Amino acid sequence: MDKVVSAAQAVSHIRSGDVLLIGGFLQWGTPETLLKALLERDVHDLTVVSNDTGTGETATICLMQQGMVSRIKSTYIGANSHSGQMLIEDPASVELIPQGTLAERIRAGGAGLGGALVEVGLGTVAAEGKPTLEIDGKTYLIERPLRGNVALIYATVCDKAGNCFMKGSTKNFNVIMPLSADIVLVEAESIVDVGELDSELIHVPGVLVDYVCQREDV
Amino acid sequence: MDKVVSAAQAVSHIRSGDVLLIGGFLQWGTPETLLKALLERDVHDLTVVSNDTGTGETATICLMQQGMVSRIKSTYIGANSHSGQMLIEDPASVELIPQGTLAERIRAGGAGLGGALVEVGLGTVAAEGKPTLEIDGKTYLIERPLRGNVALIYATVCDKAGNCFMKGSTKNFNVIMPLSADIVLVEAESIVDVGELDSELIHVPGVLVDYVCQREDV
Amino acid sequence: MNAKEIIARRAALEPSDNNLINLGIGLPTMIANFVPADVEIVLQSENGILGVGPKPAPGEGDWHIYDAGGGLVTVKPGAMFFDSAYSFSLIRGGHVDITFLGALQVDEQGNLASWMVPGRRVTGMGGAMDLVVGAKRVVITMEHTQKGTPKLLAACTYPLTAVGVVDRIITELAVIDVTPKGFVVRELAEGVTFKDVCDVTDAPLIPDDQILKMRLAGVDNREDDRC
Amino acid sequence: MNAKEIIARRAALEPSDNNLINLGIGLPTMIANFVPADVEIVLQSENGILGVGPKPAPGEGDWHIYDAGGGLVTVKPGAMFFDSAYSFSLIRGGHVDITFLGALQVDEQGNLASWMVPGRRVTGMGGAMDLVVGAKRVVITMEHTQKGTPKLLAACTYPLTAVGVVDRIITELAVIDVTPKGFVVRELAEGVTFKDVCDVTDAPLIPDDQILKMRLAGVDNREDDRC
Repeated sequence: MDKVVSAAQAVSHIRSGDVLLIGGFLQWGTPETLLKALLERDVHDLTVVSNDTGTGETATICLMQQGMVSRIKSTYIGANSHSGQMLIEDPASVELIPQGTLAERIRAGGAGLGGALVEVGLGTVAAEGKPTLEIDGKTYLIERPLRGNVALIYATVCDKAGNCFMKGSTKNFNVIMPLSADIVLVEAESIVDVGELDSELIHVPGVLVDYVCQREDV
Repeated sequence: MDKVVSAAQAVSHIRSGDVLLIGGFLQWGTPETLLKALLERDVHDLTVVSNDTGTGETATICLMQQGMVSRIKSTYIGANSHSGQMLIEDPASVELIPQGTLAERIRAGGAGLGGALVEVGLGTVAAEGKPTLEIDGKTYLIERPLRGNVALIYATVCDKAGNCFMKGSTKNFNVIMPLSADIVLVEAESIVDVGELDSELIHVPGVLVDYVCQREDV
Repeated sequence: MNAKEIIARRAALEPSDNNLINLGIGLPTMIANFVPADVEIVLQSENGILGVGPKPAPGEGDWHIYDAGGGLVTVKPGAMFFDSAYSFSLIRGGHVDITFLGALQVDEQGNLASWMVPGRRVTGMGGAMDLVVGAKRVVITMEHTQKGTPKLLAACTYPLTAVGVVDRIITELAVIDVTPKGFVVRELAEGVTFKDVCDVTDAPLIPDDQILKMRLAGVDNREDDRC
Repeated sequence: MNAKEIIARRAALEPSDNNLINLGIGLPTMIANFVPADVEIVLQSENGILGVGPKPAPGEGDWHIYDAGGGLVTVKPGAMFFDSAYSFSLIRGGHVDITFLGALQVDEQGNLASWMVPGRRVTGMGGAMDLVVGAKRVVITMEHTQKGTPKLLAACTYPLTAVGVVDRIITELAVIDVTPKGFVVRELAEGVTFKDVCDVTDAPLIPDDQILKMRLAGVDNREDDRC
């Protein structure tokens, strides 16, 4: 099954109002080609879920500058000035989440779990309004699962069936988000035939991936 | 830091009353050399946590036959006649757990989570006596974290610092248990120098591993 | 054709192209042999493989690569290996399209009893509870009776594997769906009447508006398919 | 030697052999340079590396390998890469022996404020809340005051990063532990008196029974180490 399409075809599955899970960490391992293709679409009211909404050099900020993004769920927005601006203008539009909790909420959403029980954030603003649970005398926050309509994922190598390898520290959220989105779009530096990728190096199985496109030079 | 010792030295860290996390799935990828060394120790009242307590051909059953094991936490014991016998003679000594729940409880124990929220087992004997939690109108079991005093782990290749590679389907519980035990013992088919194992093929980091021994032919 | 082969050939028509499938031990493992050539499926083995292939030739195979039954297997190109936590993330998370498994009893609420006969030796649920709760679709493949004793009931009497999870039951006699109204008979095997099925079922059966003749993979189904 | 180097050289004496260490952005990254040669530490970067090595030479490096600050790094032999869920399993699960990070305020209950100054631009907590709750030992490395304004307080006034997590504070003036009784001064930097530290601290300080002279990695500490 060949899942290879153009970046424009891949992002044609994104609709206004969608929650987008976007892989990457700061300026590295973000799906730049998919994001740039999305800039050409007439969609709005998107929610961006990502570690940091990228930096001034990555494309998520362009989506924001075009007014396509209404909400952010992220751990750190210090490198994206537009995210900071959104937080000032409309604090309710930005949810800041401890990094491990964001990872665990996304994992829970993809793994059929009812949520994650964490101590992280107790006694801080990150706990405000959240239910807690007492277990063996310890208090835990009940953190809700987080899923997306579409995941935008970077891969170093991807085969035509969607099996992905993420090199080095580009694994970050790129490896966990494909479990937690209805539609998964992958951009790969290198697209190979099925069987060329060593089974021991596959981080995301093709069964989770819907469309694959070639990453352009960035 | 060289962590290589003999199997006898490795298992010398096991004490009576310990909870042992034992990797493997049926007759494959179980730490046979460590278990056989443990047979020479004078310890008792052990709790065995493993997917299936092995088969008639693997060594966990020998621990049982020597009267060293008091309790079992497992998903399936149909291939180990002694486990079945324990269940008949003392039902309270055997806890049967759905396989995904066992994996998630062990993961929670190693990942600092308060437990796992699962729907699996609701309405069955697996839910008896367990607290539940309602989230968004759905009911979840609150499954407790599960940790061990010592983990006994199989690796295909391990370097002298304890970094492990598990080939093919030997990953099973071998990859997740090292996070969840105070002391981690690894037996490896092949022990190599640090740096010989490709960073992309390391499934368990050496920082989690205390002792490494050579696997004997089985 | 014996009962098991009829069941496996009918079940082989369930998957759609690119489906992720989990096959229980026993009869369900036969299904892979009959899936039509134009339907590509990916087989999961819950001990840690996506992309299970055929068994190796006798004396061959790599003992690091085996399935959840403990048998050595090969893998197809593009196969992936993973640990038990990831495996059950796939299973619980709804990523398995169909799980096929046998049963001791199924009732009209879709309750399933498949892991424990009271008074007999208990072996544990393994991954069955996770699979039937997590998979998008649960298809039970089993002989219609246990040596004449009905297995389709108004209410299960054995300890449950899960509550309200069964979508479809395929036996050598019929294809039966669990619906909000109860058991609905969709297809009947060659030469089997609706009354034949009722006689060996301990629950009300509802005939579908148009009961079809049971189709079988690899068998010519072109003749009139109404019963 | 400037304040930052004093702090980094003292902090470098904290790790034991084979410790897993996480270094926050800024001053803490300097610590790795001063760890004694006979102490082997493994550096974690929470974006997905165990075994971080030095920065690559300018113009070299592989952009697939970078740290949590976004800077390219090299890795040591035996390094491992992983995803964010595994990274924070290590962090929350108590597998990180020491996390070193800066702070805006620390109080005598061990409360930490490090991520948000009210009225100033908010950037988010990143992985800091997870690190200070999960690590076995939390060591704050910071200048003793913010341009003269005390940062060690009876009670933090800024929004907290976590409650009751700080074990030790290392400043250019002193090494101070958080104990059930409050702040205890363990070591004083060369030429610094207990009163000097009290003057720039907005909380009661308890002198240790035997205050030592602050030791510094890579500096001869053999002379009398009582203050």
